[in-house]
Amino acid sequence: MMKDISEDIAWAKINKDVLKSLENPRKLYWVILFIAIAMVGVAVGCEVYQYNIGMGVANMDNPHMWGLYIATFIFWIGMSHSGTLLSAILHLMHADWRKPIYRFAEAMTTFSLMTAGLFVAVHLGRVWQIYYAIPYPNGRMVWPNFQSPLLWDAMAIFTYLSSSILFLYVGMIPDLAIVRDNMHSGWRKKLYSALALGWEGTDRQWRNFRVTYLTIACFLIPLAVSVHSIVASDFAMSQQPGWHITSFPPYFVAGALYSGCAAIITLFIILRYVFKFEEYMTLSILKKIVRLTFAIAMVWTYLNLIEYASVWYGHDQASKDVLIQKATGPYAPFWWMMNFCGSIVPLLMFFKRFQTNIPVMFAVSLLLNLGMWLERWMIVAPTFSHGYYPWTWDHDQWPSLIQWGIVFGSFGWFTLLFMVFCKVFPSVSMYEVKEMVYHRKQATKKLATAGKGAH
Amino acid sequence: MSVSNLLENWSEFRHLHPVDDVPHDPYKWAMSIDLDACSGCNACSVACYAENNLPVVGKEKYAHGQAMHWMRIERYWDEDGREFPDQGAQFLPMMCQQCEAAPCETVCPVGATNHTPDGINSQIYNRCIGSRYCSANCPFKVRYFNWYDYPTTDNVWPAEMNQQLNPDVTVRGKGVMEKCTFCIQRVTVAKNNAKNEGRIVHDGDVQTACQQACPTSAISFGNLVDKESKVYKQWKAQQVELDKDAQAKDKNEEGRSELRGYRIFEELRPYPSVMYLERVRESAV
Amino acid sequence: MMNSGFDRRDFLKVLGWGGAAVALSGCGNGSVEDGKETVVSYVETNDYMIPSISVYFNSTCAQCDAGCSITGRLREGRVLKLEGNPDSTINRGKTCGLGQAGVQHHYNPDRVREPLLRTGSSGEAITWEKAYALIAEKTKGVSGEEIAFLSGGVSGHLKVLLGNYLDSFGCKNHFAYEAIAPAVLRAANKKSYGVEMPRFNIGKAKVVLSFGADFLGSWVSPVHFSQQYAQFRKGVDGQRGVLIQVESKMTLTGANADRWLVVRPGTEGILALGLINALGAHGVALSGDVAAAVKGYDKARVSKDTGVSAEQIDKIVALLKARTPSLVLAGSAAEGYAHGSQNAAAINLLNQVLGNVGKTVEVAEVVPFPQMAPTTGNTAALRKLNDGLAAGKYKVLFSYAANPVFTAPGAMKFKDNMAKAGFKVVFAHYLDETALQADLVLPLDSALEDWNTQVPEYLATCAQINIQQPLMEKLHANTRGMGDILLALLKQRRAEEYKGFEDYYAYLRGAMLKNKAALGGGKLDDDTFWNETLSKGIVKLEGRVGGLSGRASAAGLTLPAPAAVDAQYPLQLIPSVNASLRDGRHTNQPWLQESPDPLTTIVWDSWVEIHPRKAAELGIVEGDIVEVSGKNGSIKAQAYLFPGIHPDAVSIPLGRGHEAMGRYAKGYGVNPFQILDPVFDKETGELALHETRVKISKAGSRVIVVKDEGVVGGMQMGKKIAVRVSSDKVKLSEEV
Amino acid sequence: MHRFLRLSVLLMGLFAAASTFAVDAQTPALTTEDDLGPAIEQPIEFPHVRHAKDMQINCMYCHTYARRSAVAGIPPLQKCIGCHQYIESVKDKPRIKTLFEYWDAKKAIPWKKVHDLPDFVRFNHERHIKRFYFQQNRPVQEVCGYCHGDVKEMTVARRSKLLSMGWCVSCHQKEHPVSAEGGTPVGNQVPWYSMKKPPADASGKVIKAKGPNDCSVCHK
Repeated sequence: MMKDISEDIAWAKINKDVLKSLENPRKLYWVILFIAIAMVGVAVGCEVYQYNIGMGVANMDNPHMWGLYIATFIFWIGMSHSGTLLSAILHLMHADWRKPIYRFAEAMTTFSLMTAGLFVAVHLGRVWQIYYAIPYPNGRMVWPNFQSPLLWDAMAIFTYLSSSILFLYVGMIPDLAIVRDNMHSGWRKKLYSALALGWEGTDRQWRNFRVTYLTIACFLIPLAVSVHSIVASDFAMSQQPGWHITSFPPYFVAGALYSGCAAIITLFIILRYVFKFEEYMTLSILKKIVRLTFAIAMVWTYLNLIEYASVWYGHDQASKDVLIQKATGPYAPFWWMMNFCGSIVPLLMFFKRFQTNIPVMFAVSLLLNLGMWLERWMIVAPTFSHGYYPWTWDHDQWPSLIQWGIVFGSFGWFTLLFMVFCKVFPSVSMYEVKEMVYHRKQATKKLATAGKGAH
Repeated sequence: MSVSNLLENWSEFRHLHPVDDVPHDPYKWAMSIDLDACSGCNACSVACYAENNLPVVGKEKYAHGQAMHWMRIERYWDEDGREFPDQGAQFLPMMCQQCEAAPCETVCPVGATNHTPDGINSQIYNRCIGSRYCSANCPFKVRYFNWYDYPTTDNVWPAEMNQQLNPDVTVRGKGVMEKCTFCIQRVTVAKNNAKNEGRIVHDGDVQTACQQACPTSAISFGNLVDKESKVYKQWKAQQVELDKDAQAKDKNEEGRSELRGYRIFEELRPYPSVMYLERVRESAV
Repeated sequence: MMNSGFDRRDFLKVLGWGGAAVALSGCGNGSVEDGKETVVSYVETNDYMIPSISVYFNSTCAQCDAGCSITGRLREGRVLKLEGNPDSTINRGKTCGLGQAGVQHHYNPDRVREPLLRTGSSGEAITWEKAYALIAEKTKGVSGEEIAFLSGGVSGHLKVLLGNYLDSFGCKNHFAYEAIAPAVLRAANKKSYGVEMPRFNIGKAKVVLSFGADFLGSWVSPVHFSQQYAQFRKGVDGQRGVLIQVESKMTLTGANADRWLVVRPGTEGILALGLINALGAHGVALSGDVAAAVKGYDKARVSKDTGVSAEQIDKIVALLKARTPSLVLAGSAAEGYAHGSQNAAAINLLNQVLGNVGKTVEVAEVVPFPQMAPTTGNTAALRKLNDGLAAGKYKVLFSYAANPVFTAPGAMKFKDNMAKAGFKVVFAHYLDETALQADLVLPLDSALEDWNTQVPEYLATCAQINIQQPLMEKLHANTRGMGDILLALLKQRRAEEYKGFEDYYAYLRGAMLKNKAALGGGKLDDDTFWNETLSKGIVKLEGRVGGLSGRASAAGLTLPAPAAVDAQYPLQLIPSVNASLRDGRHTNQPWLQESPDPLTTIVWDSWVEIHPRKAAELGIVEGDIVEVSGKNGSIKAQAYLFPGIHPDAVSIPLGRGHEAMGRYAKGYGVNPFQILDPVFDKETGELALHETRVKISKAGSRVIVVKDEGVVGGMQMGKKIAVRVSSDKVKLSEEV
Repeated sequence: MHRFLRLSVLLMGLFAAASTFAVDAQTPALTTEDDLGPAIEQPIEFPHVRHAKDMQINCMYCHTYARRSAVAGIPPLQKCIGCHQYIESVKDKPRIKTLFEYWDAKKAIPWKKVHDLPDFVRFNHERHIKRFYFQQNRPVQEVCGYCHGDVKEMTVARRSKLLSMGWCVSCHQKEHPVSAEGGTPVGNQVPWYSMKKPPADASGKVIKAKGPNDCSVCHK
C-alpha cells in the first residue's frame, strides 16, 4: 500500500520545505500569476464598461434577465464547499490524509466565496445602491425584504465568508508563528509577528487552539450546507418551470462538493508541481481525493437523475417542456456536454490506474469543473428562454463578450488571490503534517512492535 | 426602525395572500379587457409610451429583446394547421397583471416592488437595485429592465423631445426594473382630489392611459370594491372572483359555460387583477 | 376641465419662459439638493396656470385627415400628451396610436427651423423677409398657368386662403395629392349613391362584408369606425355583428374578422357579382339590369376565379339573407387595380341589392360652407402635375404637406421632372425627400403650434368644423404657420384686401365671427362666442342634408377575368398600408417606428410577406433577404412568412425606406413606391396600387427579423392565454 | 476548558446584550431633527423676516399654489409688483430696484430652489395644507414650519429640516387625529393606509390614524 506520507521526514525539513514555498517557487508560478493578472485586467475593463453603459452590454434581455453572472456565481459558491469538506468534515472524521492539503482547500473556500460575492455586485443593475439590501437601522426607515431568498443568500454568504476566513486564519496561527520565527527582520517579520498573535506553543495555547478550531469547524459545517441550500432556494422558491424543484437544495450541495473536489484535484496538481510539494502532496493522497470525488460524482449523478425523473413523471407540463427544451433546444449541446462531463467523465476515476495518473486526473478535474459550470448555466438560462409565457420565448440571448470576459476574468481573480496566498502563507499546514508524520511514525512503530511480538 | 418595530409591522410591510386576508377597502384597482372588442391596433401601447416616459430603444436593442413596451399587443394564430387564418388572428394586450399574490413581490431583496393597500403592485424605481429577480419570477414576463441609460448616454429624448416627458413619472435611469403601474400617477391625483373633497374616487374619475386611448373601449379600469363601478359589474357578471384560483366558468363542463371572463395563469395562483373576456367568433360562417 | 374665459394669445404670452427645466435625472442616488436648480416662476400669470396642475386645451389632430378632436394635456406650458376629446362625434374621446404620436411630430428634433435657400448643393439659412421677397420676385410676371401648387388634402380657411392666393394669379393648378386615398371609391360612390362619402353605419349593421376596407386600421376614419365596430360587436338586438373580410392580404380589419376570405388579387368585384347572383338564386329580387349583369357569375365560375369555395359563398349568402341590415364596404384592396372602379361599382351594387342603402349606408350631413369643404387628395392629380412638370410647363412649384419624391412611383421619374420647374418652394416640417429638391424650404409650425380650421371628409353623426389651435408656445422662433405664410403671400398680391388682418389668427377670428349666426353663436357676443368655440375645439353645425340618389346602376359593369399568370413576374405585389406609418409622412416619429406592426409584430424595418406555402416552394425562410423585382426596379428586404396572404401575392408595407427626413426615418427599410408599375384605373386615372407584378428571389444573406413575437410565433403552446369562444356559446346581451 | 467556557459565556452575554439593544433601539426622533442646509445666494436677497414676521403676511398670500397644487410655487413677479408699486418708502432700496428691473424687462426672476426634493419624490403641498391648516385649524406658520422651519426668522430661506425619507416617514408613522373636528373623514369610510385598521375609541369611531405609508404615495 502506498503511504500517504513518508514517516521519516524530519520536522526541520518540513519547515524548510514549506517555508521554501514562501521564497522561491518555480518559474511557472510567475507565469501563472502574470496570466491571472492579465485575466483580472480583462474583467475589470469589462466591468468598468458595463458599469458605465449599463447591463445591456452583457447582452441580456427581457426575459433573459440572468446570464452567466448568476451561473458563475453559483459555480464559485459551489467551489467553496470543498475547503469546508476537507478541513471541517474530514477533520471531525479524523481522516488524516487531509492534513497536507486542507490549508489550500480552505484558502480556495475563502477566495471562491470572495469571487462569488463579486458576481453579486457585477450582476446588479445598480451596484452603487447595494447597501439597500443590507439590513441595518438607516435614515430611510425601511428594511430590506426578508422574504426574498436573495437576501437570505447575501446573509448566508457573508456569514459563511467571515466564518471561513476566521477558520482559515485560526488554523494558520501555529504555522504563522513558525514563519515568524524563521523570518529575519524586516516588514515581513513584523507582519507575521502580528498575525501570529504571540503564539508560543504552550500547552495552554495548544489546548485553547484545539477547542477553538473544533468549535469553528462544527459551526462551519451546517453553514456550508445551508449556504448552498439557500442558493438553491433562489431557484426552488421561485415559481418558474425548471426551477421550482424540491430536490434542489441537496442537489446543489452535492454539486457544490463535487465541483469543489474537482477543483482541489486541479490545484493539488498545480501546487504540487509549482511549489515542489511532491513529498507532502503524495499520490496516495491524490488517490484518496479522487475516490472521494468519484463517490460524490455518483451522488450528484443520482440526484441529477432524480431531478429529471421527478420532472418527467410529475404533471407539471411547463417544467417538462423546459427539460425537453434543454435536451433538444438551442442549449442542447451544452446540456449534453454537462451530462457527459458530470456523469460520464468521472467514470475514469473508477479505474485504479487513472487514479494516480497526474495528466489524466488533471484533465478529468478540469472537465468535471467545466461540466459543473455548465450545469449551473443550464439551470439558469433555459428557464428564461422557455418560461411560462410562450410569447417571450427565446430572444437572442447569447452572452456578449463582456459577459464572457467577466466570467473569464473571475478565474484569473481567483487564481491571483490563491497564488498570492500560497506565496505569502504556508499553503501546507506544517504543524498538521508534523502531527501526521508523528502519527505515522507511531503507527509504524506499533506495527513494527506488533510484528515483532508476532514473531 | 428597530427589530421589534420590524416584527410588529411585518404584516403591514407585506401584503398577504388574498384568501382570508383583510378585505380591500376602500380601493382595489382592477381591469377587464374585452378581447372581442380589442382590434389589436396598438393605440394603447403608444399611449403608454406617451404617458409613462417609456424610452424608444431603437432597432438594434429591440432585436436583442430589450424593448420597453409596458403594454405589448400579442397576436396569436390558430394552431390547427389550417392554411389560411380564415378566422382572423387573436390579439391580446398584455401588461403587468397586478397580481394579488405577486410572485415578483416576495423575491425582491429590497422590497422595491410591493403591494399597495389599493391592490396595485407598485414599483419604486429609486429603491430598485437591479437584481432582476422579480422579472425572473414573473410568469407573464411583463417586467422591463433598463439595460441602458436611456435618458443620458443613450439620448433617447434628444433636443426638444425631453419636453414631452411627463413630470409625474420618474424617468428611469440604467439598472432599474419597470413595468405597468396602472398609471399610478393618475390614480394618485384622483385619490388626492377625492380626499380633498371628502369622498372616495368615483368610477370614471380616473382612467389609465391605455383605457383612455382605446378606440374600441375594450379596456375598463376601476375600483373593484365600488359596487357601482363598471369593472365590478363586469367581474360580477362573469363570476370571476379575485381570490379564487378556479372560477365558476372552469367548473362547468367544457364548452357549456356562457361566461367568457378568465384570468391568465390562474392555476399558478398569482390572483391577477386583470380579467380578460374571451374573443368571440361567429359559428355561422 | 376646460377654461373658457381667457384670451388665447395672452395665454401664450404668459408662458414666456418656454419649456425650460425638464428634470431628466430620475433615478440617481438622490438626496436633497439645495440651490442647484432654478425654480420655474412666471412674470405674469393667470388663475388657471398653476404649477403641477395640468391644463387641457382642445384642438384637432393633424396626423391624418380623419379630423379627430383632441385634448392636449399641458403642464407648465409644455404639451405632454394628446387625448381624445369626448365631445367629438368622430372620435368620442378616443385616439389611435398615430394620433398619440402627434406630440413627437411637434417635439421632433429633426424639424426644419429656419427658411433655407439652396445655394449650389447646400442650403443657407435666410430670413423670412428675404424668403417672401424671393417668392414675390420669382412669381412676378409669371402667368397662372406657369404656377403649380401641390398639396395634400386641404379644407377650412386654409383652403380658402390657398384658393385666393392662386386666384390672384388666375392659377387653376392646385393639385391635391394623397398617395393613399380612397379616390376610386369616391368616384364609384358618387355614381352609386350620388355622394362621394356617404355615412357607413357599421354600428347598426348585423353583418359587415368588407372587400379590403381596413376600417380598423387606416381606412377613412379608423378611430370612428373602431368605436362603431365595438358597438357592432356588442350587437344590435342582442345579436352580435358578424364581420367578413374579403382580401388578398390580411389587414388589421381582416385579422378581426369572423371569417377572413382570401381571394385571388383583383377578383373582389367578381366575388361581389357572384354573391349577387347567388342571392338572386336564393330568392332575392334582382332588377333586370342587375340580373343581366350578374348572369355569367355563377358559383362555379366565381369560385374558380376568386378561389373562394362554393360552400363558403352559400354560407355568406345565407347569412346576408338572414341578418339584415348588413353593410358592404369597398376598400383599398378592391380599388387598387386597373379595373378598380368596376370592382367598387360591383361592390356598391351588392349593397344596393341587399337593401342597405338608406339603412346602413346613409347620407352624411355636409358643412354648409362649400368653400371650406375638403379638397380631397388623390393620385390622378399627381399624374397630371407630373405630366406638366415633364413638359416643363411650370416656372414656380409650391409643395405643401406632400412628399411626392418619396411617394410617387419610381417609374414616374417625379424627382427628375420636378427639377424642370423653375423655382421650387417647399413648405416643410422635415427636410424630406421633396424638400431636398427644393430651391426654397420654408419651415412650418407643427399642428400643436398653429391655428387652423378643418372640415373632415367623413363626418360622423353631425356636421362639424374642427378648430386647431396652438397648445403651447412655438418651439422654434423661425417657423411659421401655413396660414400665416399664405396670408403674407396674399398680402403681396392683394395688399388692400388683406391689410386688416395682422395675422392668420386675426383672419380666422374675423372669418368665424362673420358667420357667427350660421355657426350657432347668434345670441352671444363676439368674445364669448370665440372663447367658447376655442374652448370646445369643435363647432357643431346644422348640416345640410342631401339625399342618396338611390340607385347604383349595373350598366357598363364589366369585370375582366383574372389575369393569366405572367411567367416572368408571377406574383402580385400588394403594398400594404400600416395604420401608423401610412404613406411615410410619420416615419420620423419614433413611437411609431417602435410600435410593432399588429400582424407581423415587426418594428423598425420593412419586410416582404410571403405565404408559407409559396416560401416553401421558393426555399425561403424567415429572415432571408429577398429581392423583389418588377418591371420598374427592384428592392431587397427581409422575408416574413405570413399565413394571411394569397400564395400568389407578396406584400411590402409602405411608409419606410426614407433616404432623408430625419434620424428615426432615414435608412430604415425599403420604399415599395419606387417599384410600382405606373398602371392607372381606367375610369378615374388613379394609380392602381396593387397592379404591380413581381418576381422574388433569394439575395443570399439572412437576418434576424426584429419583431416582438418570440420564436414560436403566434402559438400559445397549449397554454390558456388568448382564448376564443364560438358565438353560440355566449350570451352577450347579458353582459355589462 | 473552564476558561474557554467562561469566555464563551461572556461572548454570548455580550451578543445577547447587543441584540437586545438592537431590538429596542429607537432611531433618533427625526421629525424634530434640525439639519441646516447651505446658505443659498438668490438673485434678490428676499427678506422673509420683513414679510412674514414684521408685516404678518400669510405664507399662502404669496405661495398661493400651496393649497391648490402639489407645489407651493414661487409667486409671479406680478404679485411682488402688485404691492410694491404702492410702497413708495422702499422704492429706492437696491433690492426693490432690482425687482423693478426684472419687471421692466419682463423677465422672470431666476430664483434658486431651496427645498429641492429628488425627482423621484412626489410631495403634495395641497394635501398637507388641507389636512393641517384647513381641517385642523393649526396656525399656518406652524404647518409650513413642520418642513420649512421658522421661515419668519430668516431673510433668504434656508433649509432647516432634514427632508430625508426617514424624516418624512417618522412623521407619517405618528398617530394623527382624524376625528370629525380635525380630521379627514372620507364619506363614511375612514382612510387607513396600512393593512391594520387604526384603533377606534369607545364609540367605535376612529380618532387617530397614521399618515399614508405606501411607497407609491411619495415615490413616482
